[in-house]
Amino acid sequence: MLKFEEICELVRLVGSTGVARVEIEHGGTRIEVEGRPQPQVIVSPAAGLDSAAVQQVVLPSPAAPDTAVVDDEDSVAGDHHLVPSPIVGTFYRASNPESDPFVKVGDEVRVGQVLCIVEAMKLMNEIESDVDGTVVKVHVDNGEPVEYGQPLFTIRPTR
Amino acid sequence: MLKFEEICELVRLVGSTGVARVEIEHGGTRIEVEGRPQPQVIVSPAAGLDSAAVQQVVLPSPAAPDTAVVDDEDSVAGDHHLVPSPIVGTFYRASNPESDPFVKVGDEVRVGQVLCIVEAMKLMNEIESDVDGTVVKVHVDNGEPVEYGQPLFTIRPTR
Amino acid sequence: MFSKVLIANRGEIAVRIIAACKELGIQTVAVHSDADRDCLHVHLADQSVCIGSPFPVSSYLNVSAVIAAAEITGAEAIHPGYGFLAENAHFAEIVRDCGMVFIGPSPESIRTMGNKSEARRTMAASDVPILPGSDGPLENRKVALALAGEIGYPVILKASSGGGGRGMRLAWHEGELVSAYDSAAAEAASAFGDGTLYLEKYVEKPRHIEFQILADGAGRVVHLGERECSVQRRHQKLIEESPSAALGSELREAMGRAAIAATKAARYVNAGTVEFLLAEDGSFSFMEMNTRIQVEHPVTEMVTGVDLVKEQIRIAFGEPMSIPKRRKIRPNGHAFEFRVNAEDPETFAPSPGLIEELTLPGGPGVRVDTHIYAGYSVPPYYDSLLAKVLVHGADRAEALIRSRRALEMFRIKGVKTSIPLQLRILDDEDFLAGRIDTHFMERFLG
Amino acid sequence: MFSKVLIANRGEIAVRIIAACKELGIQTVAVHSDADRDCLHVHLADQSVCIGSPFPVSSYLNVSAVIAAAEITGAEAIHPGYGFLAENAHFAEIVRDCGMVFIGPSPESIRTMGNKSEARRTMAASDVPILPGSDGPLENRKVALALAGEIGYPVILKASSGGGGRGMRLAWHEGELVSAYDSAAAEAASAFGDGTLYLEKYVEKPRHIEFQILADGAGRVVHLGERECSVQRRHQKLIEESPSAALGSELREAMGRAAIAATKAARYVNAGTVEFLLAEDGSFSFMEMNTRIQVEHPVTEMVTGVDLVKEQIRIAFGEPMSIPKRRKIRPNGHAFEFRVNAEDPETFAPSPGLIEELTLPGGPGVRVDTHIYAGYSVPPYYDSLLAKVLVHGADRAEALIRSRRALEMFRIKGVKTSIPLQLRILDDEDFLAGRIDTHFMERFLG
Repeated sequence: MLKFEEICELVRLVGSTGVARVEIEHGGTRIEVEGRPQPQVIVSPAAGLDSAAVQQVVLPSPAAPDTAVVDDEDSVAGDHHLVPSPIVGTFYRASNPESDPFVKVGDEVRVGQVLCIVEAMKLMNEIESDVDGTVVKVHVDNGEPVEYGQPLFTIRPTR
Repeated sequence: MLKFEEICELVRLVGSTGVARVEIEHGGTRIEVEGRPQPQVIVSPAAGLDSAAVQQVVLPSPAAPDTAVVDDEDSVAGDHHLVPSPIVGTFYRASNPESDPFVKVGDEVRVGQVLCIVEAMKLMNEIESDVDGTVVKVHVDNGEPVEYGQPLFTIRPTR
Repeated sequence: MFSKVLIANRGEIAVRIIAACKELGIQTVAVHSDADRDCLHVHLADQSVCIGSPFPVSSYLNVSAVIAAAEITGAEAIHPGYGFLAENAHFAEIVRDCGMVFIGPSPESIRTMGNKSEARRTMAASDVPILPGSDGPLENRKVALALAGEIGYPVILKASSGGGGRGMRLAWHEGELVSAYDSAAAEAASAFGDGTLYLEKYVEKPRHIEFQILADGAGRVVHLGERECSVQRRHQKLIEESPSAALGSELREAMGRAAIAATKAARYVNAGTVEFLLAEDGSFSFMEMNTRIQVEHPVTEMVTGVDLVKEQIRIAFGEPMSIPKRRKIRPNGHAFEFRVNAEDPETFAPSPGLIEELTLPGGPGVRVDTHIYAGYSVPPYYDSLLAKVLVHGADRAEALIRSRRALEMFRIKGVKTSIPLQLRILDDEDFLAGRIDTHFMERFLG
Repeated sequence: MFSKVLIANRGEIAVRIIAACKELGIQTVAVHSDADRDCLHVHLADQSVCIGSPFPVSSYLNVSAVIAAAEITGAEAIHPGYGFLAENAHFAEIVRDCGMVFIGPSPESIRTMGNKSEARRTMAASDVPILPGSDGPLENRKVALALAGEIGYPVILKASSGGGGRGMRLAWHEGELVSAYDSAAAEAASAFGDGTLYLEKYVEKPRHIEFQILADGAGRVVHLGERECSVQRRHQKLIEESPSAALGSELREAMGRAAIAATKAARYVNAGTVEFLLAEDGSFSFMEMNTRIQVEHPVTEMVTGVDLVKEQIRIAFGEPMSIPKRRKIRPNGHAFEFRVNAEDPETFAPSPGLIEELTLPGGPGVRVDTHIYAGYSVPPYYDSLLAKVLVHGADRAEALIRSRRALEMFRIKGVKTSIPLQLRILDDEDFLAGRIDTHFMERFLG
């Protein structure tokens, strides 16, 4: 029967070709690999569209590492709001080591309230909330470096 | 039983041709590959699209050249039989320039009957029919070079 | 040696710098915009930091984001590549002020050479031949007219802080100069925030010849021969080669001496390029100095065997250049560079998009520097350079033949490229004979 | 020059030969099996002919199909590459009989050098040093025992028509030789259809050093220096380099003279390789001559600048080699070749499959010869060579550092490759110091 690597290869193949299902039965062994329903894709190309562009939509390529997929479950839940870092720097939860954090999980925050500081080039940049709501998660530890766009807080907005 | 590479090729073929289902059963082995209905793609022109997001959906795998798609309509019709050239060489319809062709369109042929000659290295190789039937097409002109596997004749087999 | 270097760039030059760092045992930090997460330099570097949105001003031109990225990753030095922040003296200064090393010349050298009229004055004071013209910025139109009358028409007005043709005007007689002056000043003011102009004698059919120089902290300055860059369209180079068909050994030596003198006059340390205009009569004059590594640097690497980016890093670290003192650098064979741009070869319209298929040429004498791969999407935000095809041959004839076959073996689907245009240039009799000047492309396309 | 050449091969060498033909202005015909329709050589050639089913015996080894393909396309010459029909004297003869040119030596030279014991005899008669051993095929076991007693143990039995280790037996004393003789003869008979054996003194820690030679129809024979090929596993070379760390200029000259003598003794014309065993004491002896272009030929191209495949074609056409008569060929710098195979780096199991992603290294001193691309499926029918990574540096130290970064920048997904193994070898102290012999890999893997 198939070797493990071959089964893996099969799984990859099904994942990448958009095939719906593969079933192999041989000498008492049965292997079934089922693809995932294709999402309906809406693509808005910036420029003139041609048939090649339509074709592009069909297959996820093995070449496309899915780094753009948001890997944090909080961000996909509809009623959660993510505060990303607008700059590169070092994340601080308080204005100085002796102070309390600006906010902690469970705190109510209002638009414009300072959530944290991101230091870059010795400048302390205060990051403010852009919604009213409750802090449900702090994504970064105090003193850690953050990238542009990196999630800092998850806030559940007030309805 | 098919070899693993052959199964993979099958999966790719199903994925790339849009065929709905292939099932092979032979000596206790069963292989089933199911394609999927082509996704509906809605494309609407608008600017400002996040390019990373497009990338996920995009990509026709450069990996799937569709050479395996049969490009000759005669060969797909169920009741037509294709006689390919078993060797590389030059195609001759008659045994010498003065003679009549071995066969012409409309002729009835029987298994083992000589259809043509393919000359390679000064050797005249007689190509025989492997079915009983009627010649419906001659694919190559007299004196033309032919490749291995190139279609020579289409024969409609006798029922 | 540095233990970690941040590369403040993207594309093929970021990949090229990573290669040099790897050979020197240096850890690398890539920075990238939101649009460049899948760029090869991000995959190849040891660390990466997203520094901003796709627009260059928010990411690759964002000084504080780049500095912050270096700080949070503990990089000791920053290599700016070319373009973006490479010739920004202010950035070089901040890097230094933050206790890091800028891999390039000093902010002072960048500033001196960045101001074209100041550069002219510095060169004149060091006996580097310059075109007849103004000693510094022109005070007004009247001064310009008097000077033009003295040196004779045609003359050309250029922006003191300029580049890329903006603020530039050609005048064949006094009437044209009168009308050109104000519009040039206005264009310069709006493009560079500096409306001052300088004036030079106009050379009619010049070649663009540049000399690669290396200068280290120990005061040693060498040149590594010339690059012929006359094949350009709207000041964008398309094909470069070394050596130039126009230079005999005497002229090469004279120009090389001038390049070294120019470098010394600017108290320049690191790799740099001195550009000259070479007139039909064999006279040459200083045009400007590029204070960075250039796109076409591999042409020189192909004929000298010197790894220029490694030399840049060594020199920035304070080491002497690695070229043996007694070694006379002589070009070995002949090299061409073809810039493969994502653009329509007829209309020159940019052609971003998905690279669906790609095979690169290999075989003897061929080097390809690139960041693209099958499955990569060329974003519309940045310049259109996809790859540089470098070709080396025993002589110009072999290099030309090899160039053709290398470009023919470069297979790409999904975007249009400049390759068909370059293949047509390789059929041009004047190009094949080396009869080129900076107007070659106008004639060729005309 | 020929106007059209058929390439009777596939993979990277077919692509390499197409490059050479393009540079010589020759039209190319690719042949391919049913499984290779999407191979790069098919895309790059001017014409292509499908010659049979995926199994080599029906396609690439199918003499009449190859000849017929040449006939129907009007090719004037056939380049066999390496492997397949490259050292088949019968094929070379048929090509000649059909009025075409075989790009390689004469059938007679192939035959002489293909029969290993006859080659030994030819060399001995021309004062090329050979190992003590039999003058030709051994008549029987008794003769073998007598001879071994004379020259001293250890001795090695080899198949007259052999290669690749089959029919080969090592004997450390008389008892072993007695038992080895019959099994070696049987293995040789079944593998090569020729059960005759010859016997040689066994060298314990030899290096495999080979000399590249070129010989033209005008009687000129030159050598282009050596390649060190000791890093091999089961007679499969993994890494080659030039120059060898073991050769001083005196030894190089002596071995080069012997290689030229061997070539002349075989009345050999075209490119070829003379293989020597180099013992620890610096003595060397002729092992065999490869009558074809070799996989590792680019190593020599990197250090000499000579395009060996173009020379092959020129010589086959009847032109003299293009190397200037007075030019002394001296290696410039140092080069390595890494054979990137589709195989598990631990178990060496073949790893065919779809190449999902691919980026190749560029930058200074790196050349990649390959036929693969993202989207290509490596078929299971042929050898596992995916690509050759060639690296050049000013000296061995730079070439070693550059090798590491080139292999690190070679990114491939979908198949396993030998790169992780080669990166580990680049960490080995003995390898780094050049202390290698043909048992290196056994020790390394042991």
